Amino acid sequence: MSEPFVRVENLKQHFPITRGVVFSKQVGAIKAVDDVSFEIYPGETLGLVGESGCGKSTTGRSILRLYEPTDGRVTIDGTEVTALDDEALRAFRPRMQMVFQDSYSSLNPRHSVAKIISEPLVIQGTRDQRKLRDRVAELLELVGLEADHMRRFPHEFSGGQRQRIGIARALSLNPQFIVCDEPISALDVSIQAQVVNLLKSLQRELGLTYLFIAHDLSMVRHISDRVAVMYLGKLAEFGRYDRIFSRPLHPYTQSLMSAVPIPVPEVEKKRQQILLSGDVPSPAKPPPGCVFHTRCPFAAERCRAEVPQQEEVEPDHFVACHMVNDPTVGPQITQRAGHIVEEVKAASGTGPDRQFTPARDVGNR
Amino acid sequence: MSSRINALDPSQTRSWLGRTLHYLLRDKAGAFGLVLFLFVVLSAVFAPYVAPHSPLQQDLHSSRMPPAWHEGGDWEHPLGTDNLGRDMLSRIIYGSRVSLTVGFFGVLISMSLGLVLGAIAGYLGGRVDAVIMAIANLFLAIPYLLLVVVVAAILGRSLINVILIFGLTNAPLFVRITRGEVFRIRKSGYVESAVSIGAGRARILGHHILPNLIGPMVTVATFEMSGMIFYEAGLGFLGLSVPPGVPSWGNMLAHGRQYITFSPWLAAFPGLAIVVTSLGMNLLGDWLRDVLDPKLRRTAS
Amino acid sequence: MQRYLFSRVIQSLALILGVLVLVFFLVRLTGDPARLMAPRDASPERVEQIREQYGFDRPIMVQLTEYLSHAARGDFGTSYHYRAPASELIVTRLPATLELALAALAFAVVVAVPLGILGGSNPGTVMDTLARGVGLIGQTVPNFWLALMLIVIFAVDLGWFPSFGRDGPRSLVLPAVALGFFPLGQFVRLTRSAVLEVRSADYVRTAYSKGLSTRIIYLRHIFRNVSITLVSIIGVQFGYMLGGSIYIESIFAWPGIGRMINEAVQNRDFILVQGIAVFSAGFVVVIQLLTDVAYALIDPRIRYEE
Amino acid sequence: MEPVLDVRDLAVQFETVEGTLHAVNGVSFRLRRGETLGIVGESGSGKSVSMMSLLRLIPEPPGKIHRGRALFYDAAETVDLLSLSNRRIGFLRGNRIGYIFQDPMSSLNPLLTVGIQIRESIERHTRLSGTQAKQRAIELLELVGIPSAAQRYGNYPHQFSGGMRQRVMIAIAISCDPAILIADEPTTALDVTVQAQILALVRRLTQELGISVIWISHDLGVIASLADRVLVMYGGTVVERGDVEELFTSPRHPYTVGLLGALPKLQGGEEQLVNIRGTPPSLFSSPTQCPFEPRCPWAFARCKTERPPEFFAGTGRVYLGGTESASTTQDTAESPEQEADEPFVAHRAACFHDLDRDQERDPSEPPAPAQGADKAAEAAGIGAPPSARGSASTDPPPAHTDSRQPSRLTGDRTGAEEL
Repeated sequence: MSEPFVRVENLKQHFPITRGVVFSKQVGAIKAVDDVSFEIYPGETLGLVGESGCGKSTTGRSILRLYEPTDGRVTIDGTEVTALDDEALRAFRPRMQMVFQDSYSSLNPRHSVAKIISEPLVIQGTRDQRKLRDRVAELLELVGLEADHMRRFPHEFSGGQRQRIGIARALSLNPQFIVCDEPISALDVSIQAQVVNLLKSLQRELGLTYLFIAHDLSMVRHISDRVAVMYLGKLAEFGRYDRIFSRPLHPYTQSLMSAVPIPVPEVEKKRQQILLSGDVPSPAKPPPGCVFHTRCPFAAERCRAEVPQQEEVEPDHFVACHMVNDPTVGPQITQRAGHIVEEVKAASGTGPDRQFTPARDVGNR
Repeated sequence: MSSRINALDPSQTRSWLGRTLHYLLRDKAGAFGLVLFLFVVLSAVFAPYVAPHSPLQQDLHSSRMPPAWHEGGDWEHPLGTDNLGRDMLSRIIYGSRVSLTVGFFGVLISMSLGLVLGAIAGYLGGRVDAVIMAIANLFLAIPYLLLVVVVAAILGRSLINVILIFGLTNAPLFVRITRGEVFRIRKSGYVESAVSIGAGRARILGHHILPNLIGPMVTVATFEMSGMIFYEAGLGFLGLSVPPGVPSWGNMLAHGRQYITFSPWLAAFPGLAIVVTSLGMNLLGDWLRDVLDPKLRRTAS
Repeated sequence: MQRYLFSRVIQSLALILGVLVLVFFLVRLTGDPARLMAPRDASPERVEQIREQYGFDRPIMVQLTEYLSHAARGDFGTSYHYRAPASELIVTRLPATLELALAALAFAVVVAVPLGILGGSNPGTVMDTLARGVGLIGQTVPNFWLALMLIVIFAVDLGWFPSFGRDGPRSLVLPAVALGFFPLGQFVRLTRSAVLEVRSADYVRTAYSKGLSTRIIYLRHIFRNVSITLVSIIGVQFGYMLGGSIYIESIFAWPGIGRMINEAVQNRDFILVQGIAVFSAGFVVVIQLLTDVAYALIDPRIRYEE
Repeated sequence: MEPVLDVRDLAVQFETVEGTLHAVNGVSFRLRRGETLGIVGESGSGKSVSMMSLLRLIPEPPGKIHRGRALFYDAAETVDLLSLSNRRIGFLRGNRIGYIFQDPMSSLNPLLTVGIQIRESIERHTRLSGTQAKQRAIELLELVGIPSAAQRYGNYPHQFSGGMRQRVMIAIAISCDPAILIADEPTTALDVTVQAQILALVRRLTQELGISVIWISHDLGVIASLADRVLVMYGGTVVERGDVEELFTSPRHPYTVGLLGALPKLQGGEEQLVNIRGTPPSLFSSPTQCPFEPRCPWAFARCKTERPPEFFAGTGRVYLGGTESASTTQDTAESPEQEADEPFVAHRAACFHDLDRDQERDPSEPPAPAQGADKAAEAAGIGAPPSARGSASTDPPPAHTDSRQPSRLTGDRTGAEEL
């Protein structure tokens, strides 16, 4: 395989908790991202999945240095992003872009679509009005909108259309790497598919590399080449999507996969879900050792004391769990993985008997 | 095609200004406020053409004449005369010049100060923010009217001083509001996305933060201008505003107070002028708040 | 809760200290406090005498330290005009002002809260229009003018109430109404908008879905949440009334602090002005602290702050 | 089985500054005792509004229940929920019909302890004394799985996590042993592992207590896991209904088909997700056509001029193992009275397509103008519905041949042949 395009090493993002009356002092830290490492290869999609508060969005922002990482190293296409000074960082920004979750707030309500999409170009030095207009028109058509939409304002569009505008803006500088921060979670199901298909076809056409952040495991499976499962600021499991989905080994990944309802009633009603007990601990006071041990049925003494490291259990499949290779508990975990996958696979033989004509264009014309 | 455009916007007007006007015409109270406000402003600007007499012209033969519709009144002096026989209507029209000047420049000064300091505090945060806000909060801790009276007594009576007093004492309020808004906008998605495309500080301030400050600033400015007109009259009433010879609503009120038992109109009309001006600006301000506050409008739609 | 209270008390003390310093420099704004305090036609010798008498000729830091150390002991200097300690004068005048302010506050709350609630819970009705109208008028009528008009109508024409002086409950009515009118408008507006907001809150919908009666929903769910808004602005309004009392007490010859400020300003008695300013600010800060405590008592989210 | 709720032709409108919003447009359905009815739809489909208007929880004005009836067959009497007095509907709310809302973070009063908020419902509807009500509230907290319930009784909502708050909401909703529980997307705001906990809880509770449930969701997976029957809503109307297994395997309405195809699968292959192009409909005009027509790849002329009634579709299996008798009927079930006589769970879809498929093939019929020029080619071939396959020889072969296609579904449907 080629060299990784994006390399994240020991990334930490801690937000200080301050308290004080007149002068504030730091009394603790929210460990939103705590020692996370992974790579993304050129042209592929890494799906970063986890529940709310697990630090997945923060990871995306730290990689792009929208937050200043507390520690760690991020390298994109050979450039160490974390080492760039302000000026160099601004010059580098065109190569890494972001599509935001909330398309309503991420577009300035006072600006026309033309201004929004051309702003990156203007910042990077294009002044020729005609060139700008042509580029905006081209981008709008690329994302399935019409060129004359450029005179309108964000509030005149629906959620899915606004998300397309956000994508057009991200694309305007021909970036190679895009962080998609839950770009579809605020959209209706039928619109989600439009946006995901658009992202996929753009990736094919333009050779983009994606970090796709989501909480929807099925969507991550659908779009990703590799998957990283995050829990409480740490990576639980990481690897090629088919490896993870055919053999989820981290107990957290297992419970996540088991909890996703499958839209096939016969299967879903017979499923025996793994129910996690309790709630996610606060990231301000993460448990010692393995952060998942408070909710893990396999937790042993070691898990309470020692932080598990990523281990390669098979090629391209890493798990951070002490118990996976434990001689007694390990087989139980593997067996449970098999059971979960079997249940899910039972659904693959069935499906709706009708087919809906897939729209062939990326847009919605 | 049109079916794909969000149906929530009924106006179909594209520009921001067009939408704003559309909303103004739909709100009768706001439009009425605008009319009242324009009425006062125009009469102040064109005072020499509108006023029937000179505001300083004395006529001791017809002193303290009641309004025209009262017994002993005369349409020569529609609102009557004061104890020196000066025409009340003309003095009120000229008096609006003082009020509006104080209101306008007072707001201009305090808003400029507030914008600069508030933007610095909100954008830089940290220690600078702490110092600026500590000072602003000190000023805000002293009851406002008391502060104004004390400062006015110290500085002495002149139009410039009055403007300065309001401009300076009101600045902390603008600082606080600006800072809060800048803080909010700085955390907003569109500023974050501007950072992500490589926008520098100047661009973010100039293209994203300041334009989005206009709405709240204009709204607050309207209310504060109305407040300053109020308080200027109050200072005049205590004899602390513009020099006694200048026709101003506050001076007229202070003057009329001495004759309150026998010639109540001397105090009533300048006060009514204040009420009308203030009403217009408050209606306008309410309307502006409804239209310019994106948070409110989003929930309404 | 204790940590919250503690931090608020510390903040308040810091604020009062800051106000002391601020007022100290305000009086020296023109550069020569002695000239400021001397009568307009005073001879240069007289000004020089005042300068020495009050120690204005000493280095400013020495003056400040002395002023602060005196203030810490409750000594705000001796009034030039009354020839009595400023703090003593303030304390004698305080009851009258408190009486007036509380009466005004009571008037404002008693009229405004029911009106705001009725308006907010029946939007679009006559009641609502009335509430909005009162709210608007409260904001647009200057209290000094209102005071004069009240005197003309109710004291001069009708003769129902005395036009000046502090002489029994009847004499309190007109000043209290005049002073309370602006807060009244504010309270109506705030109550109305708070009711409007709270009644469409999700938890009120939940309360309806439980089948609770409208009366209980209003009493237990809506009012309690509306009261948070009200409590938090009473402190602000108190500060306003201390300022507003300058006019009202002067007009009605009410023997309180407000009238004393006016007199002190007219007499150029800046030692007294300085004392009153600090005292009023301290008073407002304390009221603010009390409302914050009340706020915390109503709202468990603050009480149980982690 | 007897019905517990019978909703007929419900229509709800909102007066807004922009005009009348037709939020719900003639919705009829029936809930049987002990069953769980799932309602699926996207935002703006009218699912929440129709359920809230059953308990008259929509704000009036601007909302208005325009027409319809909602017969509630309670143990003692039958009442029309929509015409009850305020006092009597107040008696039913929280007592006979419980309601759970979507956002647990804002649905509890932040200033009152959860104990009081559970108790006030009990005290309103029962004669339990103060201590008994408290006892009952603690029992309920235990029942919904809140650990150390007695201590948590005195806690405030902000001291609970989202999942725990939703448990409290459930405790409130079932506090008086209701006959019906309406759950309005109660797990949408929650994480998937917490959602699994809540789903398991509700499944257990409703079985134990024998409550009939209406469960609203936009998540087809959730509906698949809970519901016995499903209503699919779009643009304020029911576009398809049926037994859950049948509806998921043999969807008839293009919208349902599209929705199922738009979902990524945890198990499936590499197929592209189905694009339902366009955006949800504006509800400002009262529809005189099929609401899905502008987005439908199978739409033809008639879809623009007429609103399709609900036709029987699919195999016509009768719920609970009844006879397969309904399949020969091509009744449109226009009147509610007629509906009452029909087998309970006939699968129905409000779509002309299966009936008028021959018309679609008519070359003289111009393609719907909204769909552009390339649509004609598309309409000619790709995506021909399976019911058409093999029955009409003039049909071009479908572009997607799905090997998983269960053969039992083709040809079963006889209504179309009779046309």
